[in-house]
Order: sequence, then structure tokens, then C-alpha cells
Amino acid sequence: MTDTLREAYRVMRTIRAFEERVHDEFATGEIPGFVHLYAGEEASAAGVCAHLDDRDAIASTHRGHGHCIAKGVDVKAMMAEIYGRKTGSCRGKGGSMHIADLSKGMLGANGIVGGGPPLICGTALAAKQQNTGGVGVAFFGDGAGNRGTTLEALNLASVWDLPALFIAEDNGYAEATSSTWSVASDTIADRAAGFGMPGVIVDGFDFFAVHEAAGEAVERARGGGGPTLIEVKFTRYFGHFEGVQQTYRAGEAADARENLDCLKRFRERVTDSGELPGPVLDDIDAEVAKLIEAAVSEAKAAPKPTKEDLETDVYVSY
Amino acid sequence: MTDTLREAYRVMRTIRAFEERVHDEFATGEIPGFVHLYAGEEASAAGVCAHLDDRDAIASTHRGHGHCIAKGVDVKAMMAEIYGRKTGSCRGKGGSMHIADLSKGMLGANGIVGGGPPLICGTALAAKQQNTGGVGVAFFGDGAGNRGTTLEALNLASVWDLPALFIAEDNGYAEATSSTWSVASDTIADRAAGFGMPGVIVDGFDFFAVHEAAGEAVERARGGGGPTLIEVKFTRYFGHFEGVQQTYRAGEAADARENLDCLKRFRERVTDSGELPGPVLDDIDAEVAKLIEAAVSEAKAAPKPTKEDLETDVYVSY
Amino acid sequence: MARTISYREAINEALTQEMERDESVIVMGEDNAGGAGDDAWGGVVGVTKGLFHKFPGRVLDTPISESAFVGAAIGAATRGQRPVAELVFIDFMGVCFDQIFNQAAKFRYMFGGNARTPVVIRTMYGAGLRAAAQHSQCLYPIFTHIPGLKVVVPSNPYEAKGLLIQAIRDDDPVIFCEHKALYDTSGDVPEDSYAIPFGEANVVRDGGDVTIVAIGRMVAVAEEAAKELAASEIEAEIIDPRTTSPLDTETILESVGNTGRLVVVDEASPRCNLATDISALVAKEGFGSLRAPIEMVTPPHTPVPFSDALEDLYIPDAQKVLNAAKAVVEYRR
Amino acid sequence: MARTISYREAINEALTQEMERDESVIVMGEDNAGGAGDDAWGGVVGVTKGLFHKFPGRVLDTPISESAFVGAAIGAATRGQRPVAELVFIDFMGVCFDQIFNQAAKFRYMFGGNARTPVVIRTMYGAGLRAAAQHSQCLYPIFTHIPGLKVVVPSNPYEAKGLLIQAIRDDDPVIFCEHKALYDTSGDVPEDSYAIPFGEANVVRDGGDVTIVAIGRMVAVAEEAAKELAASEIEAEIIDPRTTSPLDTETILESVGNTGRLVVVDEASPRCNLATDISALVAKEGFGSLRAPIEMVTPPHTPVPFSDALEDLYIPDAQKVLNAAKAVVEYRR
Ligand SMILES: Cc1ncc(C[n+]2csc(CCOP(=O)(O)OP(=O)(O)O)c2C)c(N)n1
Ligand SMILES: Cc1ncc(C[n+]2csc(CCOP(=O)(O)OP(=O)(O)O)c2C)c(N)n1
Ligand SMILES: [Mg+2]
Ligand SMILES: [Mg+2]
Repeated sequence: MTDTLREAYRVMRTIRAFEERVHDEFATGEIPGFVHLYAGEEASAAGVCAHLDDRDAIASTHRGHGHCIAKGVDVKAMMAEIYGRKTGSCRGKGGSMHIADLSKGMLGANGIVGGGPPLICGTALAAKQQNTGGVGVAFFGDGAGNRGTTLEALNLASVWDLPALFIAEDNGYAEATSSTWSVASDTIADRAAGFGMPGVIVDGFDFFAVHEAAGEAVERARGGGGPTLIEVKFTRYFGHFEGVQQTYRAGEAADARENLDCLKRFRERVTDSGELPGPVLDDIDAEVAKLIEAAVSEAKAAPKPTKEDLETDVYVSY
Repeated sequence: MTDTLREAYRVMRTIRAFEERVHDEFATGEIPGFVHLYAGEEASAAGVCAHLDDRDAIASTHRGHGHCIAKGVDVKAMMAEIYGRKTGSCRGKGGSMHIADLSKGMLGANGIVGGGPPLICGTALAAKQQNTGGVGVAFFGDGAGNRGTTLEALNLASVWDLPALFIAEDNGYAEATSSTWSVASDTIADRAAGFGMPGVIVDGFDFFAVHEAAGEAVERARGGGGPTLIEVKFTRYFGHFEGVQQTYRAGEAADARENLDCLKRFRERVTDSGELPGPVLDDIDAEVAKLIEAAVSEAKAAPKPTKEDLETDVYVSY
Repeated sequence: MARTISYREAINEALTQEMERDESVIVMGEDNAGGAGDDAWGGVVGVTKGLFHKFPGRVLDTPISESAFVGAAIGAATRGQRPVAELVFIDFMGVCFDQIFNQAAKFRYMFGGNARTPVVIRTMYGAGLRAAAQHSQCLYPIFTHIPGLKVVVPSNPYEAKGLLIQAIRDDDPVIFCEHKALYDTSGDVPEDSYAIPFGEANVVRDGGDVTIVAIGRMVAVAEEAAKELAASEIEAEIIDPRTTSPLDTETILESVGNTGRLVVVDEASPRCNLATDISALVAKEGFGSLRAPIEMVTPPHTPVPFSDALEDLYIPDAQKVLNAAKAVVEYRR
Repeated sequence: MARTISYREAINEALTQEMERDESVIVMGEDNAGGAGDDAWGGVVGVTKGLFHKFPGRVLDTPISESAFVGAAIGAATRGQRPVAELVFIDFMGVCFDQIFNQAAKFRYMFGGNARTPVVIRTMYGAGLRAAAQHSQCLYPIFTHIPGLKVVVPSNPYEAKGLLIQAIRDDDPVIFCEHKALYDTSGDVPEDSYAIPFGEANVVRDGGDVTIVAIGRMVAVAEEAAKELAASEIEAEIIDPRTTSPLDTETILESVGNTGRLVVVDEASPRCNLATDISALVAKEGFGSLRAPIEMVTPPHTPVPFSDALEDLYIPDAQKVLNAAKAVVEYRR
């Protein structure tokens, strides 16, 4: 368990450091396109993915950096991708919204809200038919919980009895629209019963709560017990995407950053309990800081794709 | 109430006679295209539409004849449409799957499973914004209850607090697929809670049960109390569409026809209670028989559309 | 090779042979098994009938949730399966198009070449069965428009079998368009397995006076017209592209190089369809040899009407092809 | 009339003026009010900002349920409202296409003329903002393909205002395509309300040597090319169709009748797009006056790449238009 905790902390810290750095770099104007940051939500990706291995696949959202890092995608390649470099995870063709690494079971961030859940029914089906013991995990936001694709996928996963997890990340808003308004039921987890699966709600600032709920669900799925819906509740630290105002929740975000922090909570708990001593965590912090620094400087120095790259990679065969 | 009952009986009898006649006529090969019959399900259309008037709009399904008749669409024009005649409700351009009469608030049968519920959010919104007191009613099948469009519409209706009814007609099958298999929850009504509205189940062979549940829902909707989901359970008498085998439920259909009949149940109840005497019902039966006879012979004699009709009616203005 | 089977049987045979050859091939769709565990239907047109019992666990029914199950087919394809999903009517593409064009079609490019999505979506298109506006469309031009998709339009049983086998073996997402009026047509089909490569047109008939490119069911219509043209001593060359994406531009241009005249017959709605696509290709690349305007024979810009009286007027027929061919042959500048 | 406002402001003004004029005009979309009751956003690009407070009860936020709310707009249109729904990115059409093309587009025909569906779907298209493959597509060829829809592609603030006013007053379903790279461009726009009729192209520039038809943002690209062409004494006539459906075929054919040469510039993917549509039109109807191959300037058949280095190569630019125009002008058979 100590190893697991250490790695989970590393994942969360890496996500946080990655996102804060991207936030700063975006402000300089050097990063193109739409960038949605996951800072504040680290416990979800880390808590769920701590249970996953190579047999398992995940589908992510437009807010995908955290899920990528938690599923083991190379951080330097991610940063290079965000900068549109040839050394990026997608050779610069995808960008922040499309980082993927299928060799790691990471099926891609997704620019389409609700795009992932159907895909995960398929990866779970493949695992079931190939008898690998693998599971499929779809992360989606509170806004995505109102998309028909998401709701159809919940039903299909139950009907096919798939080894799947649906992780509803309720960060309170879809763009500027509050989830208390857009989700007609009290919670997203309330929908689980209508699709014949258990629904659980966890505190998304508490890594241990997420980790425990996900562990149960993964175990059930691997054992043939079917899908689970887990709703993780928390707040994002930054605006919907970089460069946008968040007047609609002025004080709220800063306040959350101060008082609701999965990293602080994690540190307190593991140092109090003696599971991990402070200096171990400090070392991780330092290592991560170095890694991110290197990722940014290497990304900036890397070449961009060129004319020869424009028309390749459309098809496997032409 | 006697008037209401008499009219409801007339509606149910008209639907039954219409469908049985179309069944026979189809077998002769003279009716083209896909025809889905509503026989056996009459109490749903009649029980719901008995509460509706000109302010209200309904959206139907591929199995639309019953809803059309219950909402007052001209029976002769319907029959002519099914025969592809110029005198049809849609001048022969629509056919069985697209009979509509917007002047009657009948927004069309629909060839797309799950096509109607979003539209009804719109008619309900219009009624609300125009302050007419009108409601919108979406009929949909058990199979359609698994479509994303239907599920999105349930949520939207709640979020916008619309005067809407969602009538899930569970006839046990979508084509040959059993609803006990395809609907992951025990019932479709189970889904209502996940979308913040009441969910009710009624016996679809019992006109009075449907009528009562729909009455409550319509009243709530007109009063600003928001949408309701009503699940009506019954069996269709014929195959999924005309001309198709139903080996997957061999005895079941015939059995239902014998023992589960909303018309018989209605007659027993109203004659026992004295609400309507037998001869009144017999008269209606005779009138309806005549009407259907006339509808068929007029349809067969009517002209088909011609070259001049091919390219009209695409746009209001060109 | 003198064995005659129907288009429907040819497709079933291709599925059977590929499922036997490769156990990663799976099949899914509404009532593809029928009632979840019986073999009542084999899909609404019976194409998959018999597979359920032959290949246990590999033929799946689905709820009416096209986004979910088409998406599932795509997801499974990224994890080593080769799913063949049935989207009964192509007209239903509108309820699951995102999964097809934003997900499957773009994975490989968006992910920098690091994805393979060998999924086949079988779907039924076309007019002629009085199925009206929502069940009679062609819509293959829409799929052809989207980079990352391959689009197949087999015109007879022989093509259907060979092209479906290729589609299943292909590592890219393929939209396989079956014309509903062809299922009961028959033709010679070898029993052995064979694959017809994509992007290679079939020259159905040789002729030096006019090139007729026809898609899917329109190939037979063009053949009918060609027979009558021959009676007027006009020899038409008929080209069946077989796949609209990739398109065999070479064979078309070569033929127009010889004939100097082109008619394109496309059952799809006339704006931005294959007829315009192929006409534009020739107006750009084959202009030097063109000796007459390019004629397009298509339906009018209207939804498909229900009444047989109108539908028969709507669908391009041999007479219209004949007229168009004569017009270009007789054209004098 | 010397008032300069942005494309974004022009659209907002059209909405405002129509909402003032006609209370059946309503607006809906994700964050169109913003947070359900505030006016935080005015939609993700701020087009509807300010309307929420000005028109109480008539500007609606929606959950992320495109099928439901686009369908609701359509349903409301059949009951006397004139909804303007915002489908933020045209790339999201795949999640609600059925409601647009099988419902709204076909009602009138399927119902034998007994329906009116005056709905406008505003949507943002196009490349240039490094928004990558799922947020940069054009896709208007797909809507143009569908009978029953009208499709508008305004190229500047003046057109945007006048065409949107027409779209709202029009009794048919209209897809109103706004180019994301144009929102911050400015131009002269009259303060008074005015409607630009559909199906009437704008001749942006007169010239006798070559006709350039350009769509949406490509009009400005064509103008840039025309300036350089003029330096080589080639006078290009530039035609902006303004609506792709209906298409003003007359103006195009007349111009090609004078110039004998055609270049079509279309930012959409090259297969079955507007460039092929217009080329085919001219190869059929204007062949007699054509003196050179028809050139099409389009992106390659690939998804839109993310990296600025690639996206800049992807989008048609003035240099490519210039080359195409020179090629057709210099063409000798
Ligand atoms: C189908 C679709 N509709 C709308 C959008 C635009 N959009 C991008 S992110 C977003 C909000 C998503 O909210 P949520 O699911 O809660 O995720 P969060 O951003 O809060 O992580 C919206 C509306 C989209 N990308 N795809
Ligand atoms: C989106 C879509 N998917 C599939 C179909 C084909 N189809 C037509 S009716 C039907 C079954 C519908 O079942 P249900 O909703 O239960 O209605 P019922 O026929 O039982 O009245 C199917 C699958 C369709 N028309 N539309
Ligand atoms: Mg959210
Ligand atoms: Mg049913």
C-alpha cells in the first residue's frame, strides 16, 4: 500500500504541477488552442487509475491532462503535444483536447462532451470477450451526464453486463452553467438505478474516498459483477478553459483552492498516520518540479511538424 | 363523463377497426411500405388524449395510427395516406409512418425511434411561453426508452419545468427484442427519478387506469407542476410491422388478443356500472364499421399524386 | 463459379467466412440475434441470420441505442476486435454520427498515427420500397465527405461478398452501404473467400462513345440504358467505382480520355453528392478531353416521397440515363 | 452608414432587432444566458450577451443535450415560435443531426405541405484558431446536401446581420454558419434593420478574366488573391454566394459566361463539397463557355491538424488561389 500511496501522490502532484505550469505558460500566449485544466480534481484520476493496469482502458474528456498522467502517458510527450510539436504524443496533430496513448490504454481526451462513454462500452466488451479481466473506465463531467450518448452507454453497459466504470466528475459547472440547475435529479448518481447499476457519491477532495469506491467497483467489474456509476464531487481551480473569465463564480474558485485541496488533505492524512513521511513527499514534489521544467523546455525546443506530416496518418492503408 | 366515455370508446373502436382493416388490406398487397399496427394498445392513446384539446400537441411513433385517431386526425384522410393517395393527410407524400395534422396538434408519426420526445419539449415550451395552458405529450415505445434523445428530453423537460407528459408504451418488445432484456432497470418508470419527475406505471388494457394517471399528469402540467413519465404496459396484437413473422412470441400474441382486450374490459365495466348501455356501444361499433368501410373504398378510388406534386412542398419559399 | 446466390446471402456468407477465419470478428446490431438469445430475426432484413448459433458469444443484440453500440463497436476496434455493427437504415446515422465522424474517422490522425480502428458499419440505403422520407435516403455522400472514412457501395452479390471481406480485413473504419432493393437480386458468387481491393473501379461494360459512372443500384440502371443506347449505335462504357472513398479517379479519367463524354448516375440527393464530386474531378483533371457538358442524372432536391406514383418518378431510371447519354453524344459546341 | 462594428456585434444586433420586432423570436443554447439566470457568458463566444436581461423569459440556457434542445427549438417552431438555437460548434452536429435532417428538414414535404418550421440554428465553423480536428470543421456541404434545409455562410459583418434577419423571418429551417475566425473582424453595418434575400449572390469584385467563387471566410482570401492578380493584369470577378442552399446558379453561370474560367475556393473537406458542387454545375450548364479546366482550391482530405505549423498549411490561402487563377488563365488546350 505504501507504494500505491507514493505513486498516487506522485500522480496527483504531477497533475497539479503540470496544470499550474500550463496555466502560466498559456498566459504568455505561446500555447495555442483550447486548454482545459484539471487542477483541483486530481484525486479522481489518481484514485481511480491506481486500480488499473495494462488490461484496462480509459476514455477521457476535454479536460484530459489529469487522466492521461494518471494512466501513465509520458509527461514530456504531453507537454510537447500541447505546444504542437512533432515530439508530442500525437505528433502535434491532436493538441490538448486529443492527447491519447492507446498503448497505455488511454483512449484519448475528447473534444465532444459525452463522446467517451460509448467507446468504453466497447473496450469493456473487448476485455470481456477476450477474457483478459480488464475493465473500461469512462470519465465524464456533470454536463456530459446530460448527453444522450452517456445515458445510452449506461444502459448498454448494464444490458451487456460489462466490466465498466462510469466516473461522473461533478465539478459544479459545465462552462458557466451550474450542475444544480442542469441536472434535474439531485445527483448524477441518482440516475444509476434507472440503468440497473449501483450509484455511489464520493468526496472528490478525498483521495481515499475515491480510491475505495473505485476499488470496489473495479473488483466487482473484474469479477463479472457488471458496471458501476461513481459520482465524484469537487471544484475546478481555474476557468472553464484558459483565457476565459469566471465571473459567475468569482470568490468560489479561489476559496476552493485555499480550503479544498486533495493534495493537502492527502499529505495531512499520510503524515499523521505515518503511512508516508513528509520528506518522501517533499522529494516527490522536487522530482516532479524538475520533470515539468524539463518537459516545458524540451517542448519549446522541439521542432514543429512540417509539410510532409500534413497528409499522413489519415488511413492505415490508402 | 358519459360523453367522455362515449367518445373514448368511439376512439378505441375506431382504432381497432382501422388497424384490423389495414391488416387485412395489407395482406392483399395493395398497401405499400412499412405499416406498424397499434391494435391492442388503444387504451393508451384514448386514455391520454381524452384529456387534450386544441392547445395541446402530441408526438407519435412509427406505430402512429392510434395516436392520430385519438388526437382527431381525419380517418378517411389517414386511410388515403396509407394508400399513397393525393387525398391523404400528407397528399401521399408521407405514408403510414408520417401521418400528421399540425392543425390538430398532431406532430406526426415518426420513422425515427426516439424522434418525438425532443420535439415535445418544444411544443410544451411554446405553450408555456405563450401562456396557453397547453401541454405537450410524447408517446414512445419501450425500445425508444433506450434512445439518448428520449433520455435527454426527460432531463430538459424537468430543467425547463415544462408542461409535458412522456408516455412510455411498453408492449414488451422492440421488433423481436424483449423489453425485459433491453431496459436495464426493472421498469421504464424507474428512470423518472433520475430526471427529477414522477414516474407511474399503469395497466394498458385498462382504459380507466390510463385515463386517471394521465388526468393527474395533465392537470399538474397545466398548473405549472412540470412533467410526468407514465409507463403503460400491454401487448401489441400483430407483428412488429405488417408482413413480418413473430415466431419469437408465437402463442403470446394470440393469447393476448383473446384475454387482454381494452375494448372488452371497457365494455364490461361501463355496462356493469350502467355508465353506458350496451346498445349505445353497439351503435358506435356499427358507425365505426361504416366509416372504415367508406374510408377504404374512397381511398382506393382516390387519385395518386402526379409529376406536378413531386417537387412541391420542400420549402415554404424558394 | 456458376453458383447463384442473393445479395443478402452473399453478405451473410462474407460474414460467416470472416468469422470462421478470424475470431476477433464480431457482429452486433438491433435484433441481430433477435430477442437477445434467440435467432428470430438476424437483423430486420435477415442478413445476419444463422450466425448467432454458429458463433456463440460473438453475435450481439443491442438496445435501440445507436450512439452507444456504434461507439462500442469503435471502442472495441481499438482493443483488438474487428466489429461489424449493423446500423439498420443509413437514415439513422443522425443519431450516432458523432461516434462515426468525430471519433472513429479522426482517431488515427488526431492521435498522430497511433491508432487503428478496424470497424465496419453495415447499413442499408436507397429508395424503391415505398419506405418514405426517413427510410429511403442514400447519404453516402456525407460519409464520403469525411476524411478518415472509407465508403463502399456494392452493386451486386459478387461485389458485396468480396468488398465486405475486404472491409472486415481493412484496418480503417468502413461504411458499408447495402441497397435495400438489391437484397433479393441474385448473381454468380464464388463459394471460396475472396477480397476485392478498395479504390479499384470495375469497368462493367466497354464502350467508346460515352462514359457512364454509376453508383450502387444505379449500375444496373446504367446497364439497362446502355443496352438501349447500343441499339442506337452508341456504345457506353460503364464504370462502377465500388468504393466512393477511396475513389478510383484514374479509371474514370482514362475512360473519359477515350470517350470525351461523361454521364454520372447517382441516386443521392443532387447537391454535394457523388455526381458533383466526379463531375468536378473530370472538369478539373480531364477537361482537355471533354467534348461535351457533363451530365448528372440524380433525383430532384426533395425528400423521398412515399407514394409509389411519386417515388417512381423520383428515382433515376434508364430513360433518364439514356436521354443524358444521347444529349452529350449529340452535343455540338 | 459609416458605422463599423464586428461580425459578433452584427449578429447580436440582428438578434436584438428581431426580438424587439417579433416576440415569438426566442433564443436558446448552452450558456446563452450563462449559469441559468445570470448573463455571464452569452454563449461560449459571447454572441448572445446582453439579450438575457433585455428579453426576460426569451433567452434560455440549456443542459448539454443538443438533441433535446435543438429538437425543442424545432418543436416550438411548429407551434408559432421562431426559435434561434445555438449549436456552439458545427462539429457537434453529429449528436443532433437527426433532429435537423430527418425532422425539421422533412416535415413540410412528408406532411404534404402542411407544416412550417421557422427555426434557425446558429453554429460556428471553420479552421484557424488551433482548435483541432473536432472543433474546426466546415461541414456546411452536409447541410447543403439535405433537401429542406437552407444554409447561410455570411462572409462579413454586413452580410451576417442582413442574412440573420432574413433567416429569422424565413419560414423554413435555416442553418446559419458563422466562421469562428470572423467574429473579431469589423465592417460597415447600417444600424437600421435590413434583410438580405437568400439565393442572391454578391458580386464582390468585377473582372473579366476569371471567375472566383468563394465561400464564407474564403471570400477575403479570394480578395487578397485578386489584388495580387490585378498586379499581373489579371482581373478576377469574385462571387460570394452568401447562401449555399439555395444557390444563386444564375450569377455564377453568367460570370463564367463572360470569363470562361472558374476557380472555386472552399474551406470544406474536398470530397462532395461546395467546390465540387459548383464545378459540376458549371461543367454541366456552362460548358459551352468554359475555356479552361475548373480549379478547386480546398484543404487536403485530412482532419484539421492542431499544430499551427500544419493548420496554416491546411487552410486555403491567397497564394493557392493565385496559383489556381493563373493556371486557368494561362491554360491552353
Ligand atoms: C457535444 C458537445 N456539446 C458542447 C460542447 C462544448 N463544451 C465543451 S466543454 C463543455 C462543458 C462541459 O461540462 P462538464 O461535462 O461538466 O465538464 P467540465 O468542463 O466541467 O470538466 C461544453 C458545453 C462540446 N465540446 N461537445
Ligand atoms: C433510431 C432508430 N433506430 C432503429 C429503428 C428501427 N426500428 C423501427 S421500430 C423499432 C422498434 C421500436 O420498438 P419500441 O420503441 O418498443 O416500439 P414498438 O414498435 O414496440 O411500438 C426499431 C428498432 C428506427 N426506426 N429508428
Ligand atoms: Mg463540470
Ligand atoms: Mg415496444
